[in-house]
Amino acid sequence: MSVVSAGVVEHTDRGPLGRDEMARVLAGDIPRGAYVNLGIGQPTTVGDHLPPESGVILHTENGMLGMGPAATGDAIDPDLINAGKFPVTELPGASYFHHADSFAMMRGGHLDLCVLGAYQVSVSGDLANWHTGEPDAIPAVGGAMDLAVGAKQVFVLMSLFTRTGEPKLVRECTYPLTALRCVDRVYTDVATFEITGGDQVLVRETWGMSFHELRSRVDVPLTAATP
Amino acid sequence: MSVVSAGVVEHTDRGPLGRDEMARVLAGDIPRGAYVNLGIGQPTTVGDHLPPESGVILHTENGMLGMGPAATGDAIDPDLINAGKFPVTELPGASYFHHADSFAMMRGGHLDLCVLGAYQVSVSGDLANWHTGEPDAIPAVGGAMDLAVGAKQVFVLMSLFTRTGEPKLVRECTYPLTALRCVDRVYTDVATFEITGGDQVLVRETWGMSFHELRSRVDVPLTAATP
Amino acid sequence: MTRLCTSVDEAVSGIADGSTVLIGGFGTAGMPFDLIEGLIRQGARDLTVVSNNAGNADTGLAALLAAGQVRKIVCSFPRQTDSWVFEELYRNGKIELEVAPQGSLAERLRAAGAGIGGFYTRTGVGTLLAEGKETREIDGRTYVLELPIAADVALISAHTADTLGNLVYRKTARNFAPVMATAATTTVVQVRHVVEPGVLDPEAVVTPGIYVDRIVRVAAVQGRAA
Amino acid sequence: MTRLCTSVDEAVSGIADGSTVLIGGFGTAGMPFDLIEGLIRQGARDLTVVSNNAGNADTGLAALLAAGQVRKIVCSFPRQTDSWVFEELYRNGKIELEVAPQGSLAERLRAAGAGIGGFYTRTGVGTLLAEGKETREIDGRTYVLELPIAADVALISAHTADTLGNLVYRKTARNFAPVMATAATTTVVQVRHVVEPGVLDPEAVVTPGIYVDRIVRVAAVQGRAA
Repeated sequence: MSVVSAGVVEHTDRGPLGRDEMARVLAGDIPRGAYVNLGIGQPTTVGDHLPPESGVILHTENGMLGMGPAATGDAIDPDLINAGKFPVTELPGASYFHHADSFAMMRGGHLDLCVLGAYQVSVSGDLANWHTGEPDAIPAVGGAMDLAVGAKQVFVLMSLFTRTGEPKLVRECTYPLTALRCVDRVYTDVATFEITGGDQVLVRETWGMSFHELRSRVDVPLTAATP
Repeated sequence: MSVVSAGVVEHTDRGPLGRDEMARVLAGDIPRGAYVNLGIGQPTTVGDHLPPESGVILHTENGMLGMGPAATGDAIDPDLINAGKFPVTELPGASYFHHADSFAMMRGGHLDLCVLGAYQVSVSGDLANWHTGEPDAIPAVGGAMDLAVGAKQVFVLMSLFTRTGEPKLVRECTYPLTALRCVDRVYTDVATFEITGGDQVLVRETWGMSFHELRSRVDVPLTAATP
Repeated sequence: MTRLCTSVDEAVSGIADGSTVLIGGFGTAGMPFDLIEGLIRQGARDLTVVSNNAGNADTGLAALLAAGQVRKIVCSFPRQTDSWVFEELYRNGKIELEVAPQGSLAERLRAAGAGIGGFYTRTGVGTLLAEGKETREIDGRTYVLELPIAADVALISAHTADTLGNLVYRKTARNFAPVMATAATTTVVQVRHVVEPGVLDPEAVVTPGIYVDRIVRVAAVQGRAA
Repeated sequence: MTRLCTSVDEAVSGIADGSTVLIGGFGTAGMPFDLIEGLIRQGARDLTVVSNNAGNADTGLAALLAAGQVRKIVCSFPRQTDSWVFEELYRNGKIELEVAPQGSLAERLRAAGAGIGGFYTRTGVGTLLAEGKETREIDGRTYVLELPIAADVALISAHTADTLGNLVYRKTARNFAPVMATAATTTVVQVRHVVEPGVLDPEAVVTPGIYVDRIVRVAAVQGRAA
């Protein structure tokens, strides 16, 4: 099923990953027992692929460690929500704290990992994920900038191409930046990338596309991961 | 018993105040319900003159509001001490917090009042109370600088003269400073002073000394309080 | 000293036109709905409001915006699907917006409460939100200088207060309230329960009474955070 | 991830010569006596110790100083009547001393834990302790710039931990421990009790487990804080 070519694991016998599969691939790379913040939107779905035995402890920036799955039915409590404002649950060993303490935790480099969505990621790991830059867009940053500079590792979860086919992995971000040189890995529907800080991006795995095809569709120097 | 001269209440028919009386006079000027920090040493004794009905709530910088009187006998708990490291008690409505929160409270201007000892106080309210300036003295500041800049009002409690008769109310401090322009009132054994920020110090009351005698013994321009 | 008020109107009395008002809550969790309704009745205008969001649906902060009492809002995330009141005012040029990273917002409030004149943070470096702000290299990293946000009034919500003003919160409804309580000249709190001193565990008090000026007890409303 | 150690020696293992070590406690309240004894056995030398005081009598921090393992101490109040061990070392030029205002010490530790590159405080302005430090006018007031104190190791004491590392303290023994826990690469905690996750009230956890690397349970000693 998998073809190894130039060091990249290529899954060319199948199509690109669906949203749920992308989340599962990323979840599989989260170390056991890590403290993790999942950004709002698609990154939140990564939590569905983290079983209790992973020991992963979820942080939500609105003041909680030990967040559990989404709340349903009678378990819905308006005082217990995640950063996306959806009702969630509390796991044994949870703790609550106020916003300054919560962001001190983020900004102080204590989270092992955060997962964020993105409009664009650059070769050097610059992230653009908060503002389309359109003149009439209402700017809204939330905790994205704090997470991007604060977490020990930043994983981006996004489709590799826009609806109009433009790659979102770029030489230089054209959207307004969230933070400089902060992204470590990019998980997309067609490939997983590692940002090394050099002038090349490492490709670890592809889905429904060969390394060579990927190279032709992305205007960024790509290197194959050494197997 | 009291003679009013030039606006100052003069108690010349008796001697200077004892240490306990000084503490009582100061305690009488603490507003009902105030949040107060009493410095280590003599200022701590002010607490003995604050009955429960005063509603005064004591702060200790090692992390507590609602500190009660000294603990004795079985009530002594090594986990419950004041800033001078003596065992104390807890009153109903007390709360505990860590050192950064405790000093944020002090430095953020939330305490109504602190009472500090002093080596010297200047006309403009400069305070020197942490360091004798002697070359072989071990410097030790504790929370004095934080209290002096942070509390809404700073009351100093001290004898007016050193053992060798030098006045401790001075034009300019010669001891190393704790903070600039921070003292509001000075309670001594022979007089109570108000620092107004001008080039004169106001005398409110004297004990065992007339206003005129006081003037002759202190090298600082003194004005009588208007009655 | 903390005063226990007998009505919401008493609790919000005296808020002046032109005040800076901190409003607790993250979305609707911890939003002080009753105090905001009181502020609408009280009528102070030309307000600068600091709150994480810019109102949801038509109640709470959104209703205050709709009442035309707010000149400017400082927040981190005004673009929620149900922030239509804000969006219309903003698009019509009827409200000023200052966006701040959520962590800088929280830390700037803490700084005001803690006597910090300013602090250096890495958040925002190299972005639009650091434009015009001073930057500085410390230990080989670039930081941006952020200044405190002090306010005239904080309107917050807590779960239980004792009569000395000590507060405890409930779950993620705690959010901004404890830092806002420290950053305002007058802190007004709506609570679900009021108890005598000594009932709350001194180890578990989150906001000590020194930060609380007025308390008012409000009834629980179904499906709405206290 | 938090590791529950089976001995004090395991808990303090690997501390390198030349490390900066934060030691909790205010006087003896909250002082991690067992961990300090472990550090003496472990033998790391040339340490920089950050602690509010410079040791009391002949045990705890004083014993570590007497063992000659400390090159420099950063503290606010080294001059207690029973700080004779420190005093003798200091007078003989065998230890360096940096005195910091207690609030600046606490805030500098918090800054290290919170990713703050530096902050402006009014404490110390115009005094010996601000000499050589940058000052700045903000809003008409003078402030001094203070920098974070980050450390390799924190040795602290708490009352109860759960196995995820969540901590609660007891009364004024809390003092510096929560901020120190945030400021060190490795935080080691001695506790009186260890419980399963879910036993501690999530609203009352003071130090979340994310800040705690190693826990070791120690026996209560009469007349000595945990």
